[in-house]
Amino acid sequence: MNIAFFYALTGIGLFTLGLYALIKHKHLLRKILAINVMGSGVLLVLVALAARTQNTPDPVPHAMVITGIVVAISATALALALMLRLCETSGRAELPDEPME
Amino acid sequence: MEALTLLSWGFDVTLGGTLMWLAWRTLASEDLFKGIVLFIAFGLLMALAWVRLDAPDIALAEAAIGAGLTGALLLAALAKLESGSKESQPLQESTITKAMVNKSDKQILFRLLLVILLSVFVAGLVYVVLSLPLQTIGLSETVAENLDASGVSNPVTAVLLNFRAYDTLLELAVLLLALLGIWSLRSPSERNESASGKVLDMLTRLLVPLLILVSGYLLWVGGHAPGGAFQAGSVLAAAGVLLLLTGWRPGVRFAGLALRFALVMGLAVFVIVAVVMVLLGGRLLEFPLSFAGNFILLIEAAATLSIGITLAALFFGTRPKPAQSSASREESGAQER
Amino acid sequence: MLMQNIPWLVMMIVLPLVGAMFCFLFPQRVKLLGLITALVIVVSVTALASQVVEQGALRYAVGGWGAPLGINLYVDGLSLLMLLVTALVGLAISVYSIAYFNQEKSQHFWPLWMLLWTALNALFLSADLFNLYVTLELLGLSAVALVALAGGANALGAAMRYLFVSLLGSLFYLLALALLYHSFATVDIAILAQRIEATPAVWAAMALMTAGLLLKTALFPLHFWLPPAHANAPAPVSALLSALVVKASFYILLRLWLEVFPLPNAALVQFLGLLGSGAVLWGGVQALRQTRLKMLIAYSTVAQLGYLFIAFPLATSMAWKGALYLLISHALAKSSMFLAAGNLQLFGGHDRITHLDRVAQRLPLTLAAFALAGVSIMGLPPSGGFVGKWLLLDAALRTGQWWWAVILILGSLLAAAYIFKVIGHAFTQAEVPHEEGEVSRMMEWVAFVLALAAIVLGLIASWPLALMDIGTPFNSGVAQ
Amino acid sequence: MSLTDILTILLLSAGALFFFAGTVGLLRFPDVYTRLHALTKADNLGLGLLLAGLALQAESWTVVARLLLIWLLMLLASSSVAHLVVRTAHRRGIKLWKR
Repeated sequence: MNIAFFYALTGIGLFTLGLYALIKHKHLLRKILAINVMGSGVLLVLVALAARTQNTPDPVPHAMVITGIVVAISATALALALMLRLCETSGRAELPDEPME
Repeated sequence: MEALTLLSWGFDVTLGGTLMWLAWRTLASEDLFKGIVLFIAFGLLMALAWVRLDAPDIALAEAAIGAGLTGALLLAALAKLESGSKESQPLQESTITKAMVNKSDKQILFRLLLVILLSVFVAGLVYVVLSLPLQTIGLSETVAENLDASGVSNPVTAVLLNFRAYDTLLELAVLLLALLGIWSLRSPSERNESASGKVLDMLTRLLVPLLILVSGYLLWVGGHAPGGAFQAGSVLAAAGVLLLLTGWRPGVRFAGLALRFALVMGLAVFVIVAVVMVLLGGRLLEFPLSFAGNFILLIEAAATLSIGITLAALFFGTRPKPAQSSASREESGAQER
Repeated sequence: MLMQNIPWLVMMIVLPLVGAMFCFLFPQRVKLLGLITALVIVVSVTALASQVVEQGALRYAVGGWGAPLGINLYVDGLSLLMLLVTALVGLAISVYSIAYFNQEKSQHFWPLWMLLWTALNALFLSADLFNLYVTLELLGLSAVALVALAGGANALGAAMRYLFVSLLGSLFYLLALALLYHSFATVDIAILAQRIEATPAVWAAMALMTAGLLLKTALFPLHFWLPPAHANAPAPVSALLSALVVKASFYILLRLWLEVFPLPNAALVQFLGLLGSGAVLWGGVQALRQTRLKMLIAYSTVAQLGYLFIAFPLATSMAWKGALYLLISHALAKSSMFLAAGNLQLFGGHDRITHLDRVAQRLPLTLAAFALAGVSIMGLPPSGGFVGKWLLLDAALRTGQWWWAVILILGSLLAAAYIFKVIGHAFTQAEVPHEEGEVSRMMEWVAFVLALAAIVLGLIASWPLALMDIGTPFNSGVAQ
Repeated sequence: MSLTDILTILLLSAGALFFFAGTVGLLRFPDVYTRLHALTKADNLGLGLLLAGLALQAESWTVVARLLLIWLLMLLASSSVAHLVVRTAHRRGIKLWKR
């Protein structure tokens, strides 16, 4: 149970926390925060387990995570712009209530 | 040294615990502004966690992009949200949740079920992660063997810009795509900043040249130490955000094709270099051994500029208003449907 | 000669990317640039097809590094057919969009559409799990931006929900990828297929990845986001989403289940078949209840996706080919249907089914296209849909799982019901009280040609079926 | 444990003490103005001590120069940010705390 596994478990904890908040909250900005926390959690799992190699940690997950961070901010920026536009047109910062199933 | 491992364990446990606690507070805080500020703190602590996991490149990227720029985007969005809702109707988000204080028992049941489901999910994941082998070699040896053929000595930059350069190419497309998506949502409108005081102007005048210098340094150092295009680009974006906050706007000439060209340049240089390699008989994105370092630096330089401008444009939110002269030409071309 | 030594694999990705950049740089001439790019892509797909038919499956190491370190591109019969259908539908949608969008909307539509095309081509060619993650993100974000292009409150709401679903699916996919990478130190599909064994990490990764991809493919219980997104998007975008975007995540799931996760697991496979049949029945019933034409077609997509998952419990190579055939003919027929619906909505100003008869008489070609596409969706004999369903039926009876055959037939009946509900309005006479929006002949002909292609697909069945065998993607699958 | 190590430990702990004082100030003081006062004062000084302690361990003079640059930047940034926060608070009409 060395440092790699500890941070991997923290990552799983963050992922689940974010998932719970994503489902629970109705306000869009909170959902976007939840998605970001989940993203950080997954990336933490990816890099934490890379620390199990002996001397230098495995650089491939590090490159993947940098790509992941840039993808995360692109998605967040688009989500925020979409949310603002939705607020202007529908006046509410929440998803329109569930359409007829 | 028993004391040292105890100390380092203490540090890890507090850092991990604080990360979880901060994330929970961020997501559960009743006031949105507090949530966002806590989220920025969470981003900075994540950067600390990356340093602890021997990943300085990611720590740089996380601090600059994850905490800094994402925080700026969130705060700007919150400001627009509140100013928007004040005019239409005072949508006080917190009052709505208080009004639902007597939640129906269906909702409590739903929450309980969700918690149980998630705890089973966590238990499964924890068991799975702990079942992974304690020691692995991963790809670090294969990367080390091919490192000198990659033209750079920093393994992460080697993976990012040579071994898996194709991923980075697509990722630059994702960044450009986000900006295109945002620009398609809204017609260009003049965003008027509140009058920035002399102190902010002075701070910007001092910091922006320094930020540009640091960005160039990060770009150059990326070859042999933690740094690289994305970290340098995000520092450049910070300078852009600061400038935008003081009410600076790109000049008339620069708002049209020149801006679009600067945004696309990172991706364009990447594709041109890749295709030139194919025409010279090699494979896509295969750099010749002797020039690999120079090609990577060329691509990184163009990418840094494009990433910096794209991230600043993401913060700005809409297309800059093209000057009247060019706008009338564009509008005249449009045949209204 | 020249045609052969150009790596058409690479051109498939570079061309749409360069097209997107040009469309973004020169908004005044965006329609011309977009059309040129579409044509050039179709030419390069045919060149790639001839190359693959001649040399068999191709593996291409990007950057020259080879599998564990670098990224491999791989094209075999399965991905070639997906590329061909993407090119065909893409060309039709490009031609349709020239007449559909005004100049201001076109400046946004074309760069996004070209980036989406890049994502599709890159996804069908990639043989690397993390590369698939990046293409999935590129695909999801561009699809969301295109849905939001319609601008109305419900379009933006649908786009927002679609974005959250897409991001959630990608995060599950990434978590599964982390588990797989840290178990076998590679993300390349071919190497993973050799090293895979049934450790708990692999089971968890399989479950997570399947869940993430099912969310993005909108299979029955997770389909809630698809109807509003596909119905409220502009017509060419909804055609795009139903025909191609939803199929891309199904393609990844198929690729993974055939090569990476071939562990014999009857329970999970039966469960997928169950979900598929649920989708077929629920989608059909919901489509019948819809009052808006585009919602009806969107629920029809939910139903048709169910058929594809019925191939999992059958799992013979004939069943897989039937599912792929169904997928291709659905892509052609459904895109034609959405384009026809777009014409009707543009002409009549609304898409309420009850008032369709006023519009139907004025646009005979569009309604003919809708009817022809309906023939393929129902699976009547001459169409490609029939060939796909026939192969599935044959596999179901041959493996003795007759209950899937019952589901297939029930689904076809439901499909017939909701198609005739719409076509019925062509025969009732009604005057035209409102002034008509003008619908250009080109738009009607594009819808008609696509529907015709879906029918012709049924007549030339031998050629695509032969194409599917290149690189034998199917018999290494979960064949019991 | 050479002299520089002892000095470093002393400086680091002093720095930590100032950070602690700043945090206590943040929690204890009644309004935004006094809190900012506590934070900018204590944290800047704390950081200065911290960096001095680290400078002793630095291998080359360029590292010391970089540490100094970090401190100057921190001073510049925290003071102007404090000014901006106070200006906005004042504009929003938050009154000064009176006993």
